[in-house]
Amino acid sequence: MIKKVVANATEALEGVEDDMTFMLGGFGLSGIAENSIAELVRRNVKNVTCISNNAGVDDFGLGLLLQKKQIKKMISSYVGENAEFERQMLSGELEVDLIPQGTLAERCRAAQNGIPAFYTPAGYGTEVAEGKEVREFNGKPHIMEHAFKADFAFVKAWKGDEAGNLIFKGTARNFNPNMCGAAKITVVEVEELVKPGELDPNFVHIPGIFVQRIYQGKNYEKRIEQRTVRK
Amino acid sequence: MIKKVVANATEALEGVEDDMTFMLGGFGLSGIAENSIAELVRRNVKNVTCISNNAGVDDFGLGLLLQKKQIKKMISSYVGENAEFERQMLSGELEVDLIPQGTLAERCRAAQNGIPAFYTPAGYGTEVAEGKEVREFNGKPHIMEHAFKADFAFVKAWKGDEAGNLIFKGTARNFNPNMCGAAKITVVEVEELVKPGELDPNFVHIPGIFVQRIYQGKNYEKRIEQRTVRK
Amino acid sequence: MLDKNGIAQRIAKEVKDGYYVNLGIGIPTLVANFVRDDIEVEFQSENGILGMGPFPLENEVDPDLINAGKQTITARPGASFFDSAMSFGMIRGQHVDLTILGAMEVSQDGDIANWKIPGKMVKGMGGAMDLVGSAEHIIVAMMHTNKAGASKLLKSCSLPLTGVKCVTKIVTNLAVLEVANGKFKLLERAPGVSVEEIKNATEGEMLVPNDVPEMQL
Amino acid sequence: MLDKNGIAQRIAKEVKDGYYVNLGIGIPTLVANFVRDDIEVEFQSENGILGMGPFPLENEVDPDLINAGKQTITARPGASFFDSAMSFGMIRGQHVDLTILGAMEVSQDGDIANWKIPGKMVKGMGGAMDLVGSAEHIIVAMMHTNKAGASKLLKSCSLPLTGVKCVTKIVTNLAVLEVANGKFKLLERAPGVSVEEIKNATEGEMLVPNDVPEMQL
Repeated sequence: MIKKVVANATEALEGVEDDMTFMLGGFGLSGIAENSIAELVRRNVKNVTCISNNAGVDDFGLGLLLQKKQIKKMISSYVGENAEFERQMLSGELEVDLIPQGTLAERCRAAQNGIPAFYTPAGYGTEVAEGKEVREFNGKPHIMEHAFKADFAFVKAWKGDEAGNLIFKGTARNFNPNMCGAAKITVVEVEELVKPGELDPNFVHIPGIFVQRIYQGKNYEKRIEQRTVRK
Repeated sequence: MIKKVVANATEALEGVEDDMTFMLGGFGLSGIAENSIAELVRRNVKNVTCISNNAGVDDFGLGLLLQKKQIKKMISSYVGENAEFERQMLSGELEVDLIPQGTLAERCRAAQNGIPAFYTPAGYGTEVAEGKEVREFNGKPHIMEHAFKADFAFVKAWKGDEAGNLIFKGTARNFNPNMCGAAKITVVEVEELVKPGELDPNFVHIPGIFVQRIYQGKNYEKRIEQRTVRK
Repeated sequence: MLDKNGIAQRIAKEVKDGYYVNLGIGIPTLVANFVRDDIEVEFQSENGILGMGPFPLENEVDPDLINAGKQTITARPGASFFDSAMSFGMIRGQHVDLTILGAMEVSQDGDIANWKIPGKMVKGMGGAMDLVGSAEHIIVAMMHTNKAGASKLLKSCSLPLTGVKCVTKIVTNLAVLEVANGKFKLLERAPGVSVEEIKNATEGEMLVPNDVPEMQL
Repeated sequence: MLDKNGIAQRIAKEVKDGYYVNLGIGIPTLVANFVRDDIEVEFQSENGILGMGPFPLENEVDPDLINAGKQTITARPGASFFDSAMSFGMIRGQHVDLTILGAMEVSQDGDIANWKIPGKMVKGMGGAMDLVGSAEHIIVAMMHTNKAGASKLLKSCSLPLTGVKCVTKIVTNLAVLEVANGKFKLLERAPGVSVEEIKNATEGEMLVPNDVPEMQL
């Protein structure tokens, strides 16, 4: 089995540098790569571009990098829970590229699968379509979107084995599987790292071929944004 | 839970007509919709177009429809195990569109996911690219391919629940998941039909939303093409 | 005049047996509470669940199980989880039957704006552009006028668009309207609301049939 | 001169530690038997398995577990199954490190033909066009000449192409050659085979270094 296991976040982020482009899994604070994000803060890499559906909250997730002004540009679909984000964006300190959520997911998936470009109806007739090729299919206008290019993908899975095979849990899955193999190097942190053969090959969500480095994460906070309960 | 269960293949194929286009899952004889194919033979629908990676063997799988001259056109990637197929093709009785296997899979997946067209490097510079748009991405030529359009998809899964959720087994998975929801009506036969709640929602391969009709298949032969063993 | 729950209750009547439904954040989320018990409906949340159930009991709360509004939820029997690419495949591929979402503005052509106020507020479009760009049946749930009293049903939207010519129906605190041939067609009045009041609150062109029934909840 | 197993044995030396490898039908399939035990290699079969193991024991045979040649196989610990779209995502996305496949013809530009003889034989390209269209490292395994004795290493292919300018290396019963600047560069001779014999069996332009070592198996 091909060696992918690294000891910790520090080893996993070897080679991370200023000015790079990162992909980060997660929807809101669910399924985010908590350990890798903490290591990005610790390394204090600057001027980075982050492809992530959300931007965390003020004091958690990608909000931690925003606080330290490490991020040059965000490529996201929804950033509504973060006051510091809004301040940096409106003041012009932060470049922001807002794109439809499905387009974001599909551009990751395209990068993973070697599809350089595809057509989608999402965003036609809006700001999102500006400067993009429009083409009609089945009598309906579509816009051309490109696969993302990124240096690192930071992914959080539930379980993984030493061959890099991954299983995600519930809605913490979200963008994580689509980002595996979509960057030059995919770094995965898992809640539970097991031996090859312990995961049923029929129920692996992401095969190890899409993963370059895997490590056992620790101290997961898994913060809940909207705790809603019924009686 | 939305009603999708039908009693048998006859009920499941309600609405199937001459001149329609079908998608059929399976790789070789593995994971083919044995019951639905038998019903297509019984109904004797004529002049149909079949999108299927292979064309079965002379006396099994799609070979059964070929024998009865029910097929007007095949869209496949590999048809090398079928003498009757080769005869009909070389004599001009059968139209054949041979396309790369990955392009076939991706055109199904595109139809399922509402992507009307995408670019792939597969087939550039070959017969496959004739008449298609060529465009360079990252310095490399790609050709534009379109989503398939089909009337029915005939899929075989291992287990399914009454909500249409599906689980496939081993390499019998192949094209089956990619064809679910890629045609107007997706008909699935399963080896084991269970109640909703019996499949772990985290390990469903295809959510029920992609499935219109589901039934319990019977008498699976699961013929093996190349029985290879070690001592 | 309806409150938010009333709007949700009226929209719930549009939900048919066998529908897969995507509910946006805000009023749309409330619709689930009013769907009839005797029909089968599945709710999709675009962050990756089909078969969404009610909020969890205190001891069922799971941070790995939330909806698109980041609220903790439960999964019904027959539910499934999936990644974001597949989730938007369901939406883009028109497998979702009905989309209900909020709006800041709707135009008489069916354009919708709900993601940005230039220079002031930019939350992002989330999945809204994918939803309105693909769905065949889109209902907007919103107040008829904004906090300043200005109409949200306009000749043309002033804010950056989320989608063009896509809204099919609008349910507000005052009325039910349909987008038809470049006009708002008035279908129903909210209880106790007159046609005149609706006219006054609607900036866009409105088609008013002779008889406009009061809505039944 | 090598037999089919000899060709496979020589190609196995090209397989490096940590590689994901796709093996075509025929001679390439034999390569798995010769890969060193002390390196870690995973075999992908494009019908939907990564971590393919050896043929099954008689009592392990499972019709739901086959390779791209439709042969019954086994799965190694750490294996995974997936659908065809994902399988070709691995290939198209260049996650597979090495592709080994057979050919009917190869040109000195690296073009390959292996799927069709017009009017005579049409088996189809299967996954070959995806593989050669995307892989960065493609080794062709074939006999140097066809059954009629004609060279299969040509100035330009006469049969319909599978891919253009994609083959990086060729291992035949006579030699190991590299495609370099529009020529076949002779790298190694098969045991007991002279440069002259290789020249005679090669129709395309061949670059012959002063010293061409005999291959080590």
